[in-house]
Amino acid sequence: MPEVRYLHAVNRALADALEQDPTVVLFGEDVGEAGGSFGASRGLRDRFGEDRVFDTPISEAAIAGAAVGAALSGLRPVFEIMFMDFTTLVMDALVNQAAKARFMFGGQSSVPLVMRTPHGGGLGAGPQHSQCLEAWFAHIPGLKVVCPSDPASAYGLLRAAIADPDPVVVVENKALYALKGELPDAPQAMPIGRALVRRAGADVTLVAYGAAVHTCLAAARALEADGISAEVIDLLSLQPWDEAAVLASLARTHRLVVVHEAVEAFGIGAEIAARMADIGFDELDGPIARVGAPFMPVPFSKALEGAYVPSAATVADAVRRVLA
Amino acid sequence: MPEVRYLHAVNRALADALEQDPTVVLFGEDVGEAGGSFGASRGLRDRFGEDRVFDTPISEAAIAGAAVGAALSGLRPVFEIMFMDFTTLVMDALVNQAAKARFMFGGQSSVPLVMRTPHGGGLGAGPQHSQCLEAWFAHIPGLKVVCPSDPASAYGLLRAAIADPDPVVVVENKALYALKGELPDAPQAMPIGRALVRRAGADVTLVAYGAAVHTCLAAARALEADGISAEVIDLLSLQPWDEAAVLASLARTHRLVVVHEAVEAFGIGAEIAARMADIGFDELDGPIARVGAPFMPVPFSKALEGAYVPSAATVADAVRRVLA
Amino acid sequence: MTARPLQPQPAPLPATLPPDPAANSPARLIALYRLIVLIRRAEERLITMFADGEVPGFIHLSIGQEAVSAGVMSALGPRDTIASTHRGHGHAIAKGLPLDGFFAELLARDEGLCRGRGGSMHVADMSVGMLGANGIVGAGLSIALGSALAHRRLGRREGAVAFFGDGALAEGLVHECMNLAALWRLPLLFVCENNGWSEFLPSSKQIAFTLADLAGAYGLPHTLVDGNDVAAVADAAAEVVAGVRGGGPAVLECMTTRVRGHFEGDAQKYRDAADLDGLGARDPLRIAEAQLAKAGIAAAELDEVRAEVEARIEAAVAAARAGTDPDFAAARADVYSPMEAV
Amino acid sequence: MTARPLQPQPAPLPATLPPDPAANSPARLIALYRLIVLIRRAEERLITMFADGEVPGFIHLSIGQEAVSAGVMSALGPRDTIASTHRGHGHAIAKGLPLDGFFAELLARDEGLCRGRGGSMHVADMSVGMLGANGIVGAGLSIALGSALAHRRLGRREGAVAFFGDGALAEGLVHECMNLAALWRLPLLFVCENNGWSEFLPSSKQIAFTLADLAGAYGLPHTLVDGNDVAAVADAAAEVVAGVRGGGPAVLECMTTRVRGHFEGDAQKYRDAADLDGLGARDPLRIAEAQLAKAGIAAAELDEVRAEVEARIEAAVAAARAGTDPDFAAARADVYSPMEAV
Ligand SMILES: Cc1ncc(C[n+]2csc(CCOP(=O)(O)OP(=O)(O)O)c2C)c(N)n1
Ligand SMILES: Cc1ncc(C[n+]2csc(CCOP(=O)(O)OP(=O)(O)O)c2C)c(N)n1
Ligand SMILES: [Mg+2]
Ligand SMILES: [Mg+2]
Repeated sequence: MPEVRYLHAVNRALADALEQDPTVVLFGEDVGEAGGSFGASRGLRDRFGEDRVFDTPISEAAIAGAAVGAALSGLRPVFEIMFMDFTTLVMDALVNQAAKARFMFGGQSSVPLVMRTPHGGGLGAGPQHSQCLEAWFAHIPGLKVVCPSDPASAYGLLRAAIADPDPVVVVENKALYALKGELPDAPQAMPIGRALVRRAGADVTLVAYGAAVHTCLAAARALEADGISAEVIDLLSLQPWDEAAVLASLARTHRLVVVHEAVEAFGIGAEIAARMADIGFDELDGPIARVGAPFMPVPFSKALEGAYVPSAATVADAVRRVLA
Repeated sequence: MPEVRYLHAVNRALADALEQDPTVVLFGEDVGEAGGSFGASRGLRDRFGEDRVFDTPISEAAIAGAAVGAALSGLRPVFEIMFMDFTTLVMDALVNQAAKARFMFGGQSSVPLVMRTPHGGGLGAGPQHSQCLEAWFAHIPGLKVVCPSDPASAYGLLRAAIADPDPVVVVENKALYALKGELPDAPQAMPIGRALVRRAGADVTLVAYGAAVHTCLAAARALEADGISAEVIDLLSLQPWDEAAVLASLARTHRLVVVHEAVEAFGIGAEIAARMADIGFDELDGPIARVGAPFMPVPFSKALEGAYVPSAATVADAVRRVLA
Repeated sequence: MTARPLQPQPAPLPATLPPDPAANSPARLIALYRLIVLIRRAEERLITMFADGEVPGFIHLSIGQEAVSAGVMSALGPRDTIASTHRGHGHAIAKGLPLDGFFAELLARDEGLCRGRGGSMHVADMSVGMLGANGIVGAGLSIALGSALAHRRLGRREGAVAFFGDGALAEGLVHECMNLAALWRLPLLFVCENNGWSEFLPSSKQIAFTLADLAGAYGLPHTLVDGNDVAAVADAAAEVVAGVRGGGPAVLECMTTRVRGHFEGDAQKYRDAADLDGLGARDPLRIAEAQLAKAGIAAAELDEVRAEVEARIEAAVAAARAGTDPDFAAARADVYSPMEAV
Repeated sequence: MTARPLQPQPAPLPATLPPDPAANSPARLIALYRLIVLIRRAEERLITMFADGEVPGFIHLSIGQEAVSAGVMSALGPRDTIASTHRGHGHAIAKGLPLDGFFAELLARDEGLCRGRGGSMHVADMSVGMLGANGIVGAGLSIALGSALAHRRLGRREGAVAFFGDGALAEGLVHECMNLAALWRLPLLFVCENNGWSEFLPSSKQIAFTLADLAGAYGLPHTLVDGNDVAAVADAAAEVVAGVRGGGPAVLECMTTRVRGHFEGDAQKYRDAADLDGLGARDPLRIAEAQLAKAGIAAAELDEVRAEVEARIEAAVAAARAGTDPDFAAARADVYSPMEAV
């Protein structure tokens, strides 16, 4: 299987969706002519034309609101919000309109839109260009949220998101854009809501998503040297998330650590941990640990940011603590 | 002590703050002449003048952004967002500006602003006028979040919020506005971050905030008939929240149920439960249950809404389950 | 993976108004009159039912503003789309959604257009291109913008209409949407119902510009019309809608009157008596009746219209009352579309 | 409970420019020239340091736009407040914040104005009324609006200035803030730096209106000035700022040129050679130098200015380089103010 970069897989998914479904349109700031600020839509305007792939002014609220209206009127809009930090400007369209339309109109219509947006730190981009805000969206009934961790899932989940009849937020960790991985020649959509065991293990379950999956894999390798066998579960979907897969793993390992780059407090991990402290309680042989960013804005300085983003060492420490 | 309504306590807190601190200003849609959509600022424009208490156009983003600039320039702005559902429009000002300014400017300046906003259902107000979105704000480093449950805390926490040097979101459950309770003649601010034991009990700890505190008290009374003694903790502050108080109670009862009106999934309760599944694990004799709204928008019909908002019966059932 | 475009279906029923190219013909005038009477009487029915505690939640009535809904919608077909506001009963009825489903929704019945989940502020009917009332001031503008974009991209000749109030003019979305509509030359009509009020405050205390000037800045043609004269609104709408379909966005500002409170139950103590008293002369029904009389329509014919309207409303109310409560499990299961194989 | 108003302190240093009522005196021209040279050389220094990997993160340079910063700030005092943008180095330096702290911040040092936590996009100095660069396009407008409100309410005679680009004109906040400023007659100056670009696209592809027309809709006086002619900007600013302090908000649009890429590292392949080549003639330094020559200022005097600037910059760079990494625990502890008894 050929190796491609994460960003290329995103690009390919967009291209394939545009190719196969004439109602798909792609828009956002510098998405057309420039091919996207990170290059996700490179070449697509030239290939599919300005009617299907186009630039917008800096009007995030209207972009997202227009996606809702377009989705209600026969298109499948895919729009990009350049940094997840800027989703602060689209909350009304996403939360009060897109998420609720199907329910509050009595099931008359779905809202098949996709918002793609990159999150995450590590690039020295500072407090307003690095946040991981996916927990906001996961809290909203009517939205789906996915967060791919490698090229194959970047492709598969984006295709699934675009095909999905309901609004889906696709969160991509920008530090992963250059990551290489296999992508089949004829890649397929991946089901939303299903997790993958990225590494089997017997002593502890590490649950993560996005870039933190790689942190967990590194931690698992380090722990192996200590004779600790860690299972790594990649959630891939955050809303809905694969409760059964996490529970099944917990039933094997009896220890749980949940890891993400987002701020720990009130983050995605809180729900995973809380749920397992309920339905998985009888399986637990130790406390549930969470590893996330500390409760502070993402700092600019590399020295600070390096200590800010959860590391394999922190994950390993947490594992040792819950096994103690 | 005289009995007053919750709404009156809010009004009194605003009046006292305006009286005692000349830098406090109050604004929002229909906050001035009309005295607020729910009446929270009734009489204040006449008493303190249009320079201190004033109306704004329907420009939520600018209102919140102006509060940030005003707070950075010597005022203590208190603004009202008429329904918490409309806070979708102020996220950038709150999250990217107010919350981060102190940190990202190296501690040069705090941002002493207060956003008051009512949440909650039960009034048939439908999917866009009933949401409880406090978990969003609690996830953001730099913000504080409080949610008073009765007139005394409505007064005390609002005074504390206005006096606080950092941005505070004050969430009021609109179904409580008519609730009566005692307020001393010379009421005081209540410390942010401290919970109160509203009812002592031995068998199970119920943690709640806002309107759900009353649901828990009702459930506790019902459980008493079954010989179950429930302790009810009123969080009052959600960010920071009183971890020590919850842990201390858990150490007495060894069972935990977390209750709120917000959607259960990824709600405030997830953090409480997750934290206790970690630091309180050794105290737990049973699973941690959460009771919150189901994963759906707030429905309009009373028949649906009645089943939507968590009830004392649901709480009691959850208690029986964790005690089983 | 199959593409499953969700296109509003053509309405099964004829549009509310007979196509009538002869402007201001008596038949057209009667049809318009029928529509404003229908809206008026439907809302008056709601007033009594609300007072009786039969209508839950908040309702915002458009009494005094009916001519805007009737007039604008007379220029639209069932596949043209509209995005409405919190004060959307008139838009909904004029766009031709079934009265039964409308009343059933307001009474929170399972038979309601939204199965009792949305109520007054969320009435919608995709089958007639009514993309929903909206509880968020201004939100409809961007929804209509997106709908216009879809019309254009899917090669449809239809247009989209965004309704909004004068108070909504303060929202940033107005600016973003007007710029985008102008930039992309979308088939989008902005209809401002200028009733002078934004909740409890005159909008003049909130808006420092005229819509004419603002529209002018984007190069959007702006038409000002007496929003209480249904024939005038219909004429203006016919003209601007034709232009919009041709590809040029436009603004139609309708000067109108809010007769009732901001919501039912609002006693309007903030409004002076003279203002309220003056509304009678501006009543869209009175204005239309005078025109009909002038056009030689017999009073008996209008009596017939009113009787017919009355009967329709009573039937709808009766049906709504006979409706059932929505089922919680069904609602709970309908947050997302049924899962399909990807 | 004690009131603890957080007022920007008066600057300990004199403002960057000597008060000089005699417009276009040689001394004033030299002072303005010194400032644009300072901004230019500081940013040129950053270019090389960035290329060497010494400056982390993203930096957006204002080379070609220095005259806007210098000219506008020449009309302000240290207690006037400004809200800046992602392209804010010029604003910051012209507002008079210490060069050492500036460079230290860009190098992510604990000695930086923001203790290395913010970087280029968040440079701020409350002590000189610089309320922060901003990573969110448009956000500064509402911050300046609020600051103007505070000036007014606290009885100060100062004004506030919001800087923003032509691309930012598409944000809804522009509309909300202009309406509010006009409505409340706030001492607020809107300064648009129109460099023709919004990232990688000409803003003409994004903006369907002129700022003159938009400002006109709100009744805000609009002044258009050559933003590359520092004396012209200074003159225009002096006039409009006086009006703003008197209580009337206003708009100053500065036509200017973005010479470098959107951010450092952007090769500007989307820009044609002629466009880039044409920039030389529009260089604010060249324009100022011609004016200085015409005013009879000897070349040697300008050499001196440049040498002085060079020395200041080298000192600041050296100090920044000698700085220390910020401490994580200190940063972590500084998310909230120290707790005080309530
Ligand atoms: C975003 C938002 N802000 C505030 C409100 C509360 N609100 C409902 S209607 C209204 C006034 C709207 O005035 P206008 O647009 O003129 O419409 P009218 O009520 O006059 O029909 C306000 C402030 C809301 N629903 N949504
Ligand atoms: C809300 C928001 N949207 C998008 C961006 C990304 N972005 C940064 S600068 C910029 C272009 C701004 O153009 P303009 O306002 O003209 O300023 P200039 O870069 O030309 O100085 C964009 C789109 C952002 N930082 N914030
Ligand atoms: Mg109005
Ligand atoms: Mg620009």
